[in-house]
Amino acid sequence: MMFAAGTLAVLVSMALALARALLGPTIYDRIMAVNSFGTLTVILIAVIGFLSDRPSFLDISLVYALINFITTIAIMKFFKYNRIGRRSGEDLGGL
Amino acid sequence: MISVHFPVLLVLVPLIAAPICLLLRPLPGATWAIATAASWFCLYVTVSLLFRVLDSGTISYLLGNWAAPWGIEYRIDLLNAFVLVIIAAIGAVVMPYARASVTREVSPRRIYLFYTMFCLNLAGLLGIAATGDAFNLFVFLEISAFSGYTLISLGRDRRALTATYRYVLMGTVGATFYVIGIGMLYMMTGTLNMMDLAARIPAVAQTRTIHAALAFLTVGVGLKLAMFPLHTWLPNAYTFAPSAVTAFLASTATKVAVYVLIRMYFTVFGGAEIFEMFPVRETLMVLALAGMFAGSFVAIFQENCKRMLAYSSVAQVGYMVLGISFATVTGLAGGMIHLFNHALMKCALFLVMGCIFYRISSVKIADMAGLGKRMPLTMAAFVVAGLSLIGVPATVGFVSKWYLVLAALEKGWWPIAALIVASSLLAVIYIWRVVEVAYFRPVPEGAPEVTEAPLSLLVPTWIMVLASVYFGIDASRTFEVAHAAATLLIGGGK
Amino acid sequence: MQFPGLFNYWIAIVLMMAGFYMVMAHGNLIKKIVGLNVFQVSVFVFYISMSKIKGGTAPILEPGFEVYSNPLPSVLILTAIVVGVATTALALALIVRIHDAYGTIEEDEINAQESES
Amino acid sequence: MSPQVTMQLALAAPLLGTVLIVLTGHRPNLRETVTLVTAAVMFLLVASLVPEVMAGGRPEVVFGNMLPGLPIALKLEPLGMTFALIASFLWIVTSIYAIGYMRGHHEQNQTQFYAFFAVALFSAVFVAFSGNLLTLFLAYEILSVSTYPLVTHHRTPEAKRGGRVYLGILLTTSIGFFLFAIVWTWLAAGTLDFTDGGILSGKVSDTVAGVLLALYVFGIGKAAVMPFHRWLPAAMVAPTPVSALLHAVAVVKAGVFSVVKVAVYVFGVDFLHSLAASEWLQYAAAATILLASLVAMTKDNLKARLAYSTVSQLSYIVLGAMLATEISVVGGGMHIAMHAFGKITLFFCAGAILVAAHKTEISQMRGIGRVMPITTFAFLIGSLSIIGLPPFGGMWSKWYLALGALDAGKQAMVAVLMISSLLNIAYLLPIPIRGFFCEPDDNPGHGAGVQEAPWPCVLALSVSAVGCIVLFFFPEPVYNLLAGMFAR
Amino acid sequence: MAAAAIGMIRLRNLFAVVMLSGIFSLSAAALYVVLDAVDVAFTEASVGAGIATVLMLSTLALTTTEEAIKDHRNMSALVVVLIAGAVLIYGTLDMPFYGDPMAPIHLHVAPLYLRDSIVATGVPNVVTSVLASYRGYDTLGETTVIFTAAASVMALIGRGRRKVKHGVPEGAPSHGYSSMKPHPILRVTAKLLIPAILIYAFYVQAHGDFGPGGGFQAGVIFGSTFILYALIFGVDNTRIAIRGWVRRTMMASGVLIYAGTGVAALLLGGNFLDYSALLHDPVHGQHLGIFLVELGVGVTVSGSMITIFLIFAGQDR
Amino acid sequence: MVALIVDVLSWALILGGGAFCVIGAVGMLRMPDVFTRMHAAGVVDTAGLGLILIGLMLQAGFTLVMVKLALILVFVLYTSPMSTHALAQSAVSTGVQPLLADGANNQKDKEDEPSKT
Repeated sequence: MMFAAGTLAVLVSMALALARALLGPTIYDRIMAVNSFGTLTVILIAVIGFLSDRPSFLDISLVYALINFITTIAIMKFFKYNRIGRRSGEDLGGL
Repeated sequence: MISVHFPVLLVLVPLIAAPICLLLRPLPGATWAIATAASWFCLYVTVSLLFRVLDSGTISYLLGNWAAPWGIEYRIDLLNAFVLVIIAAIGAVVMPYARASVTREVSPRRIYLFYTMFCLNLAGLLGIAATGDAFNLFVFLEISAFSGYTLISLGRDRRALTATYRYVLMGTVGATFYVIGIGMLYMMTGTLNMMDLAARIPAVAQTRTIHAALAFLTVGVGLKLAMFPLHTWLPNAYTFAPSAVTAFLASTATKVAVYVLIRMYFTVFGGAEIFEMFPVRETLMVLALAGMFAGSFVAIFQENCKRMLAYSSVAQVGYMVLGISFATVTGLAGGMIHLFNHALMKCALFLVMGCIFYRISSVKIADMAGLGKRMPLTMAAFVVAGLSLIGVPATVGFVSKWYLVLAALEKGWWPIAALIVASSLLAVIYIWRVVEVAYFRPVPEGAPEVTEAPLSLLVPTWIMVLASVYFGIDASRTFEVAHAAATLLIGGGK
Repeated sequence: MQFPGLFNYWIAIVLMMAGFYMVMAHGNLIKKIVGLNVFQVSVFVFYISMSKIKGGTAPILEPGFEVYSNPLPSVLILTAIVVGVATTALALALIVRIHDAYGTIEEDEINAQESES
Repeated sequence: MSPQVTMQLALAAPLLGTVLIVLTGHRPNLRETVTLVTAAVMFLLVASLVPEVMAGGRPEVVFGNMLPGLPIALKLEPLGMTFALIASFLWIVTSIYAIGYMRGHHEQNQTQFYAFFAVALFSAVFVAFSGNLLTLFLAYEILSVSTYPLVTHHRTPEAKRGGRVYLGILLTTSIGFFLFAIVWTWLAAGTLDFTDGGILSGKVSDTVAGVLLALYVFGIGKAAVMPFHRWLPAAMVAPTPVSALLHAVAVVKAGVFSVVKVAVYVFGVDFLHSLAASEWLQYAAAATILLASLVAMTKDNLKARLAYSTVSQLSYIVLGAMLATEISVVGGGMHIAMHAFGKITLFFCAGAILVAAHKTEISQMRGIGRVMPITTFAFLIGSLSIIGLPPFGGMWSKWYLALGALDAGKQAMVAVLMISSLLNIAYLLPIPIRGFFCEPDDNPGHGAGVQEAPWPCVLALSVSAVGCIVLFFFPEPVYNLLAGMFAR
Repeated sequence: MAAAAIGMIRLRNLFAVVMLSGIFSLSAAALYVVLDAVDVAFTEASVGAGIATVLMLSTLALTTTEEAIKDHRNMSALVVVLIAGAVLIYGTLDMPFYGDPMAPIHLHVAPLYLRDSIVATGVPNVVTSVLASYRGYDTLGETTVIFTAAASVMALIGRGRRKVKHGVPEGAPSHGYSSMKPHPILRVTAKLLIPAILIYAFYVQAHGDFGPGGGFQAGVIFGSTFILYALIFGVDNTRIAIRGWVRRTMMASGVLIYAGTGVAALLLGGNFLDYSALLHDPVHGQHLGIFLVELGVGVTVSGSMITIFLIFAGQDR
Repeated sequence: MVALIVDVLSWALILGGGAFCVIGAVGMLRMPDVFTRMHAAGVVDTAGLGLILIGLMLQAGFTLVMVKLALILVFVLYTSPMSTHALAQSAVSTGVQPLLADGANNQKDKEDEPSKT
């Protein structure tokens, strides 16, 4: 029951995050939304695992968290250094 | 003892050869040797399998020793044995050719990758043909497709890239359609094994799901086999790929897709009944005829010889599909014979293109002026193979035409027979354009001195040419196999 | 989370078609690949949907559970996902090459360049 | 030697000759000796088969199956015997002529010329010997393809155009119609063997048989029934020996030979006679005879005129076959022989005039008879033979054809033959007459240096001209041979 | 998911599209969990959301992020899509309902897996046992596909290809995926994290028999460790840490281990991939076989992932 | 008794976490600019995720599951600030200005094209 409530809450949040990702307006909003979405998915899967009595599925959550992190780092690097292909040669300073 | 495992070895050997080739990066020569050895081994294995199947009927090999519907089964009947021999034979002939040709057309740093990919492609194609499991087929379809993409993209012209890209898109969509179709079949039957599917489909044959599955399988495989109007990836891909690749792919990849179509229709869906139930026959026939004419017509107007041959392939695929659409023993046998025959002659023609490219670095028809004098053996090979494409007797092209016309007449559809004949005449026009340029146009001023292609290219080319003449004069053997296989399939594939 | 009847399949189909549309209609090469991804993932969803049994659980045998969903589609889709990512990698590599060679990744611009040459 | 072995040897000889010709290509004298020897050997081999056939023998050779149930087979019968005999004999004559012509005219690629010539002869005799329709078709197509390089020998744009038309029409008709008909026949009759009395009788409805007959007659494009005759004038771009042997003898005769053969051994005379379609095809043949003659009159180029004359004459033979009586078929068969000698003489002369006087147009040939009397005289003999006047061989075949027409109750066809003869006179005789009786032009460009053509040319055309006369006096062997078709 | 998909169609900014495709993939994975396909969810999470997104980003970095504006004349595409969709919907009409335990797929073939696999192989995760043993041959194919893809990427954009035309001029400073030197927090964190992730990868590899996971997922995680390393410490350092020949050997040897296991079974008298022949006790043999092939998958996948990423990331030099 | 307390506690935690998630998400949607939205996103990452995971941990008891949950928690708590930091920094460095009180900034004009600066 409470897992269901938790699931519901997370789903609502995911919908909102998705809305932000779609609305933008800047790239950073989208990145942030994706990041949050990932986190929420982590929670969701964890909760669902409990919901269906198979908590051993947590591995998936763990991988999500990891991958989400890597993705975010990659996005950051992408924006930091390769904004539009390689045409921008200027150094934007340390991250 | 080891021969018990031939069905799997023929896929496994090139599959294992591929990573070894990758590891032997510093020794391109060794990678060539391994790939060649693997392809020759496959030829030996497939031929011995064919004879065994002829002797003692269908061979079943259980991978992992799991019983058929649960594990994956390799099932070699006459049809696959026939197709396997074609693939392996083409592979074995192209490999020795590849050495010189590839050195010239592929960047030296990628040669080891070329052979890796070649082995994978061979393994993939053989795997498609050998397997008795619908999903396993998909996996190997993708192996062959991936390596095929890469092989094509190794061409030096930048258009090879866009051609490959288009091929990737269409090929993947085709494969995905195939997966959807298989999914629907699985959903209704609970099995993926082809024989098991064949046994279980009749019970649910009237459901709409099965109809949709059939549609998706047809479109998916149609994309792979470049059935008109799904052929748009093919011309550029064949034009800009390295010559050895074009020769190999043109004579095997689409053929294997045709095989899959035959297998799906006649084994899985149980043969002739589906042709009565849906407008399958009409659709296939119209598409096949349209492909035959459209392909040939477009071929006539090409300036690039390889491209011309590629369009001709589209047309020739039409013949095979037409043969299938008759759904009679003769028609199917005709389609299968054409599958074999077209493999021989197209391989020969593309090998000739490779020889020409080797010397003059171009395959534009205009650049081939005067080649009849300067590369007499090469051009003679072109003429003979071209005559075969036209369907002159004593060549393989004649034999296939004979059976297709016969099949059409057997059904009493003489207008279709007339169309078959008419479309084959278009081949006269496009082949002869090249011949006239090569023999009648004088060598242009200031053209570089050109001599005959080296023996390592000529010998494989002429092997294919002579094979296409030999099997044109003595067609009984191919016919017997094809006919027996067709009888087997029409009879329900038991 | 239990949809009635065939609803689940229809969702998958709508998604498939969205992806397919992206492949067909868009001129940007990367977007085509994204579309292809969507298309494939939807097919996977379609497969996985059919494996589910009401009241079943994941096919990892454990005491205390009786009904398990069908493991076979999972197996197939695992393979298919791998194929999918391989396609993506290959296609993206191609796009990089195409961009090098043509300076654009728009289909019509490439076609224009090709017809010139 | 058994006849079977002889047949195979006769076929092997020109192929072996081809190889030798290619190998000796750098030494012209040796090469031409090889050609002559090959031709002679082949003729002797073929000739040695005559007694066997006269005695009613039908030697057969079966090679492996090309398609299951369809072997490549040889079978010798009177019609084929006649054709093979003529073709191989005239090859000797033409070879002699060719040596003079090619050297005199300084042609290029002579090795290639002789080599393909031998291949063409091989296929012509292969056609003659063929034992079933499939083999016939095979040989027929080899003949088409192997003569293409000969037609386009000059490699000029005109040669290319001519070659295009030549191969285009021959392949289109043969694959489009002929093959189609063969497959249909195979389906209906279950066999393609040439059998006395035909194989189709009773197997197909009259309508289908009619369609098939039309497919055969028009499909065998080499028979040049209008409207598929265009290739023959187009082929005149070839060097004259090619025109002479191939387009007066081997190729076109292979065509009409095939038509006769189909008529006799596939349909059977009786069945054919009962078909309404044969009557329509008689009209087609008659129309070709007359139209081609009329066209011939308008041509100023000598070879073109001869080509249209050939078109016209070929339809005599088709007509003979379509009349479908024994006597008309024999007449047709004889016309193969008679026309061969007549027309080859005319072509030899045309070539000789070209070599010696460099003239191709009839209007330039005034007074040519004064400087080239032998040639012009031979031309006269050939013309008269074609027209069908005694004492020349051409008379007999027309005679039998007319008899056959009467036999079939087709008086109209007799009239056609008569009118055609008149037209022949109109377009052939003016040439020698002009040559003998008109004053030469006062064109300074020629006249002075002109003399007879090189001696091999003259020899050859004399031999063939004499042949025309000999055949008038001794037609019995040919007649007896051909009558053997219906002996059983 | 539908929203994400439609958003992807509408948006022209490719970067946003890629982001959305990541979201799409994530939600698909969540859905898989709901639908009891945990192994699939695992894979989708690591591949669809992770690797594919990173690769797409790399490509964007190398090309452009904006889609050109053009008038849409896509009616034909729409028609084709609608036809295909209609056929699909038509096909669904006779399908068994979602979740129906009496559907054919639950009655044929699959029950046997659920019943027998534990006895025959001793592996409780049926997906793993089917994957590695019953349909082990498919998985060999799958491994080969990944191998092929990596080799293809090597062939296409591996080092040694021609110099690019549209890049920075020679000698200009390149800032691509060079190291993140100025950023100590990341570096320290990464140094702590990476060993942990590696251990976790081994756990996933070994634990695949009992829970979700297995060679493929482990391979991806292993590979992503190096991707993380490359992101933070620079591609060049990574190339030093794991050299080209090591990567190639990994790619190749995985396939060879897999095929070799099969061949070993074949030499020991069984059929190809018949692990029961490996040891005297068939169940142990199966277990060993499954372990070995999973190892093979893991090795190839990690090698391939690293190779692909490094090639993409190393493009701009 | 203890079990009941643990249950109740974990309920509260999970519900609370769910509430934080929603709050954070609403915040993400409603806040005016990137930086403030980031602030809201932080709520999801820390409070939402943390509370829910702790709640789950209480449910799981001292098992491997709990260890994994703890790992996830540590991991996210570790990485989330990092990525937020990185995000903010790159946003600033590429020229996105925080929305100031006087509203002088015209954020809306820069949709999706910050990179063109």
